[in-house]
Amino acid sequence: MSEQLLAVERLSVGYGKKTVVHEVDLGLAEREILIVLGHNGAGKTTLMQAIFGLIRTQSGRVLYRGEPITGRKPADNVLGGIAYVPQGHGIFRSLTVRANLELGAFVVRDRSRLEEDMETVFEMFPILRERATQIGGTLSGGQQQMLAIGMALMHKPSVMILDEPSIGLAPNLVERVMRSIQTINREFGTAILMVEQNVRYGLPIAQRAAVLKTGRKVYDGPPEPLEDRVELMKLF
Amino acid sequence: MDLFLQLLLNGFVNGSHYALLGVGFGLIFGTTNIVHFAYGPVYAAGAYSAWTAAALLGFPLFLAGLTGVAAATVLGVASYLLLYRPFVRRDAPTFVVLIASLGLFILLENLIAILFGTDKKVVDGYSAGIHFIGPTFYTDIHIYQIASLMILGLALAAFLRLTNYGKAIQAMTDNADMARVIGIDTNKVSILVFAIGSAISAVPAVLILLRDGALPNMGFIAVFVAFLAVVVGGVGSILGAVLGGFLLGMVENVGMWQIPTEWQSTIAFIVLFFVLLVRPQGLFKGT
Amino acid sequence: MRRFLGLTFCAISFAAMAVGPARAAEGETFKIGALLGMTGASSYYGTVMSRGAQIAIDEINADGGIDGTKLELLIEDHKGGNAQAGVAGMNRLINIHDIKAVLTSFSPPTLAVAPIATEKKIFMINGGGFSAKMIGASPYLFHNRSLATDFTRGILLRAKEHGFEKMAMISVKTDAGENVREIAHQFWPELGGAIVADESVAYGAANMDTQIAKLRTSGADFIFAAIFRPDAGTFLKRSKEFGITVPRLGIEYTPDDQKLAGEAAAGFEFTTDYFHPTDDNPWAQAFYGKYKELFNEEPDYYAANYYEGVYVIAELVRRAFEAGIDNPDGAQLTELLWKEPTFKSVYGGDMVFQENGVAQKRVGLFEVQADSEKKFLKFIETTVPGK
Amino acid sequence: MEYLVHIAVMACLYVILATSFNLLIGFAGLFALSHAAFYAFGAYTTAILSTQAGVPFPIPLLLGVVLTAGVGAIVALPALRIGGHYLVIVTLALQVIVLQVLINGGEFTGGPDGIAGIEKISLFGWRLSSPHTFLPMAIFGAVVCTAIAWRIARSPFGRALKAMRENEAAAQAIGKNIVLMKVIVFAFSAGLAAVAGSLLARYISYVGVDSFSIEETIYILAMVILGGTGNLWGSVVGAIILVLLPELLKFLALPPDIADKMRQVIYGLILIGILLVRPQGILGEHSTAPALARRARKDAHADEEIGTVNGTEPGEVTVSARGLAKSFGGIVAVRNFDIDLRAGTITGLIGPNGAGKTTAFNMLTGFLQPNAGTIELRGRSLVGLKPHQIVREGVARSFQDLKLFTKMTVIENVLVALPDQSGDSITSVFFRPGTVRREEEENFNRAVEILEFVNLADKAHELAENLSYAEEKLLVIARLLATGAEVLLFDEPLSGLDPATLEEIFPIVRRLARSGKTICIIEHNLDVIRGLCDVAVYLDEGHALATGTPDELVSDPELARRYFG
Repeated sequence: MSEQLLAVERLSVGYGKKTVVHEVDLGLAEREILIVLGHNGAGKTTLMQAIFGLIRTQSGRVLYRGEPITGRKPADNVLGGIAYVPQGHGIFRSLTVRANLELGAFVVRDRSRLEEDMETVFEMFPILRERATQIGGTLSGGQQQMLAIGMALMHKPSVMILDEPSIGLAPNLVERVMRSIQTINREFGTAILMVEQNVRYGLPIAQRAAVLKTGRKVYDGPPEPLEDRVELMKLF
Repeated sequence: MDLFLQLLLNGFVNGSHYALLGVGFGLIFGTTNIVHFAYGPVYAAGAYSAWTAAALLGFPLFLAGLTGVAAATVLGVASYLLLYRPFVRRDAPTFVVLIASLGLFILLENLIAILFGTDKKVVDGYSAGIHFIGPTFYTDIHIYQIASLMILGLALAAFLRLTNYGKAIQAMTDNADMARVIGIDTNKVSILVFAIGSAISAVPAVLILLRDGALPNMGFIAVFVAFLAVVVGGVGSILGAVLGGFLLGMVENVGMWQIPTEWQSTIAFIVLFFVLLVRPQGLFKGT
Repeated sequence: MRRFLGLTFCAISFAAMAVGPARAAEGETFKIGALLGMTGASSYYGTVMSRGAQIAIDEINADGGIDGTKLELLIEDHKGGNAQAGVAGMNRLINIHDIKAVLTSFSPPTLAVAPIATEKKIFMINGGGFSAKMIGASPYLFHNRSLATDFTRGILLRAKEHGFEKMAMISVKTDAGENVREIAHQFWPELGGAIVADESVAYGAANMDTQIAKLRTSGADFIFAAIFRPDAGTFLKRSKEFGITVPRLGIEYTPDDQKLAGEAAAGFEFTTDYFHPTDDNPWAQAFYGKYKELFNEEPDYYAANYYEGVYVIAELVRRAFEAGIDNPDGAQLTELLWKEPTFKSVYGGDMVFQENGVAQKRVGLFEVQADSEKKFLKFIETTVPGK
Repeated sequence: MEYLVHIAVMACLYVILATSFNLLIGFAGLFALSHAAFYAFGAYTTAILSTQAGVPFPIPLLLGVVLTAGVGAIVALPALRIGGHYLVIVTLALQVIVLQVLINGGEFTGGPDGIAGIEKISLFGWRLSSPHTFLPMAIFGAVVCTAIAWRIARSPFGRALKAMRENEAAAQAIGKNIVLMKVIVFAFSAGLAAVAGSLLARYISYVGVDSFSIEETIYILAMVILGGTGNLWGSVVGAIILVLLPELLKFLALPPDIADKMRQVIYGLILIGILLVRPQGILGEHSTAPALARRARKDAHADEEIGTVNGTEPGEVTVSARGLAKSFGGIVAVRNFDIDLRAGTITGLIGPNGAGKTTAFNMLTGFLQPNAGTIELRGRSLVGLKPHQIVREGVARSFQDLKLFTKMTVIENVLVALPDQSGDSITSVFFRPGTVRREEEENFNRAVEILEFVNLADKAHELAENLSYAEEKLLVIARLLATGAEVLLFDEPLSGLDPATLEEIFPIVRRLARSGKTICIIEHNLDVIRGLCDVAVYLDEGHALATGTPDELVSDPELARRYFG
């Protein structure tokens, strides 16, 4: 593996006494797409939230560009170039699409590039341009997910963490979302750390896959072996 | 008919007053989800500081008004930092914060009474001009009350829409967790809304000082009306608070066209009672 | 339960210890209690009343007290009308301070403590409470202010004098306001008048515009305001602003109201206890001067009444000492009062306690001048209400 | 010292008010700030009846209690619809309205003047006119009212109240009728407050609106918070402290015209201080179980082995659903879904996210009403029944997010879930104490057995919130088991558990099946499905795609493909 952009070392996370994620190691290289699979309750979301600093870790550490960032405030992580797209349409439902995107760039002090950044998002998701003045909550599930990703794009992150971007989306939309994630990775060289259930569309775009099972990593390597669903089933 | 028109105007004027109170309270409540009962004494403190500046230090009225605004702002922010923040930090149950707020209410109201005495404070030498359209009368203060709502309302709306922090406030009101995700420091935003909300409250306070004079307990009714306006209009919506305030102002005045005035102080609560039974989320708020 | 009784008693006995030193001077001091509204919406009254009373106490003590016995004032807060608070305060005064004479105020707490006064033989004198319902509440309860009846009849007689017929009334929803309203509703028709509007406002009302708008369109000959501080001032100001031109008559006008209303009060006629310090009455002037000097405010007649109340009690105690009673109780003080019900009044001249317990003062009729100062017009004779 | 006696009397009245208020906010978690209004109702009823109709003690008191209880029940209605800040403001509004009605009530209520000259209580020709003579009456009242509140709080009904406070859905899921409970607790809380009011009227022989202002409600609230919500002794202590505090503060020497304002300031400071230092109040909440543990005799034994279902043939169909359909705003969640659940069988429900598994559960248990289709339990239709009714019929479910009663102990979580407790009926609580007591002891032993069954007995008196992940799951099973339902629907009961722990839990579930229970499990961890289920149903896009043994299903390439979208 090349020089790690984001690394997780023996990270344990939980709530109170309860440990949900047990000593997980994970590495994300520059420009890489890493997909994290696993059954519900395997601890995928908890792991992501801990990496991003939304919840406290119990032990282990998180490194970003070689620097320890364990437990750093989300605000600082965003400033540092890490974007987080939470599960289930992470948008502001009462605000317009445009307002949402502007908020996505909240930490960007230089407002001059705002318009062109928004332009890039609109190019990626033309539907958002059409709906620019519409209230976020009234968008369809797929559009909301695109908006959420668009918001993350607004501050030009070098790492984007996505938590089940495909959840609750119709198959064709899932494909659409996955392709855009791939594009983001290709065009901006953004490294992608993605939790995903939808293996069918998720796996193909990934360069590496990890599988969590009840809080432990049971697989980490190339995606290809997992293409055999029956084999994959065994890991679930 | 004359009466009706007059009541309509009164309703509009009082409505503006209530609306402004509601906007300040609603901004704080909607964003931080703190029921800030001490908003009342903070409002009173605004009036008393303005009086001190005008009557004791001899400031010109406008400067005195600004002094009131400044004082309320400081007090409001202080109440967040010193009282509410510790509770928010350990995310205490909402009702604990609510009682704490009541405690602060009692404390501040009596402090004001001790510092300034219990007699009515009036800014001498100020008398409002009187005007009339046909048979309908109104005074300068009335104009100020309406104007202040218009100006501050628009200013706030612009602030929320155009500035970065304004957007941050909207974001936090909508979804505090998501606000953190996109890198907003929710603590800073809370301080900000307490500052703005308290500052806004001082404006109607100063106008009431000029109109009716100031009394230590003037804050009680103020915070109550504000809370009502916000809940009736719909929490988290500035426009809702404004409309809620107007609705209350109207029923309190136009409603009295036929109903005996002894029910005036109750009718707003009756309205609230039924609004919440029928539409718990408030009248002017979707979903 | 036992547990909490235990708690109560140990806590109180601790309290009693704490108070010990304060009671050192017992024997040479005669304690006077006061039940006043010190906190809450009506704390203004409590403040001025306590000041008036304290000045009287200090004066008397300065002249060596009553035959050497000093006076001490002990204030209890009834929170401006809360009955429990009143009863609690009364019990404290009686039990902890062994008090025999109390200055009381507000009708609700006075009505609530009256039974205690009767049973414990406590002399009570009220200079603020206004409701005629207090008459006869206790044989030991006296009033050194004329009650609602007198003022109301007085001002309505004046209205009759003007030849008014149609009355528009506005009253505040308090015991006093309601009381005046009832009397007016009964008395004005008796005088052959009609009531064309009857509005009411909450105490310390945030918004009086509605009522005033209705008054203005009522087409009345005059407006009768059964409103007290601080609302009286608001009423005068707003009614002027709203272009009310018909005469305004009322029953209270304190410096507080004067401050707010300013010129808007001009032409307002009202009846009240005739406390008029600038009158050729040295005693009143002395009191006025002291009060002004101490608090840099004009004393209103509430201050004056409680100042006077202390002097009434002091006089009765003096009589008791003469009669050889060292520690007189309420019954004895009452007895001594009835022996000679005439007392010197700070209002000038004498005041006489009627058999209903009210010191029938001359009800003064005043008019507010353009400079917002009140001007005495004349005294109004009102027939004394029966028990 | 009559003054001390007077304070004692007032303390008694406030003990009544605080404990009754605590029932409402502490136990039922209903934050309704209109207690002083109930207080006023009691006082005015007595005042009016005795002065205007000369009705002798104790009739006005009793009438007042009944009337006020009725009013309380009505106030409960908004509480059924709204909660949190909204309930606070609505009930504050209600309080204001009540006071205004009293002020505007003219002669009837005495208006702002209030009502004076209320006849003192006379018992056997003995007139309770002085504090001394009244104190015994006040103590008696306080003891009786506290006892009533105490009885409710410690009864199974009180336990159910706490459960409702912790989580309404879960309370329904164990068969509690929360609507009825809210109405009852409001009625009692109000009725008890009315007793205090009535006593006050008799004691002071005067009532006026100023005695029942919002400040009064806040004062009582402060007592409850200070003493500790959910703990009646706390309210007793809180009441005494806050009655004494102002009196003690009176001994501070302060300038007369600001003294009382200073005291108010100090009062405010103390209130804030307490909340900062000890938000849970002086006395924390405590469990009713240990007392039971002491009482419960081992020989009072529950008759049968845990989980045994009588008169079931293994394999016979218990629950059978046909053609179930549910859609939310056009989006179809479940369509034409058929399923048969069999006694003694563990059925697994698998399928990709959003396949409609949980929706199916919600329909089977009445949390959602199907748009179409039938659900039968042994031929009896379950469609249209409320969740708590369906539990009593014999179908119980657990929740993905557990919904444990976290502020209650482990054994309380189980106790509260036990079926048809006569102690759930408030009438039995008071009129059949013997039965309730006996049942409680049996139930306690039963609960202990159930906890032993799931290997949780050693944690019986732990708060549920302190359990480990695995223990929480076990408690979910125990609670579900306690409902006595023969059909148990588990929604992801074992998610997030490591293989070792799973191996410990599997046998428990299997034993349940053996003893005749019908079990259905939604699970994403396929180890669980493989290791536990006899049959698996594959759900996709809202209907059953295939049925078979777990191994058949998970090794079917087509299904595997679909599973991963």
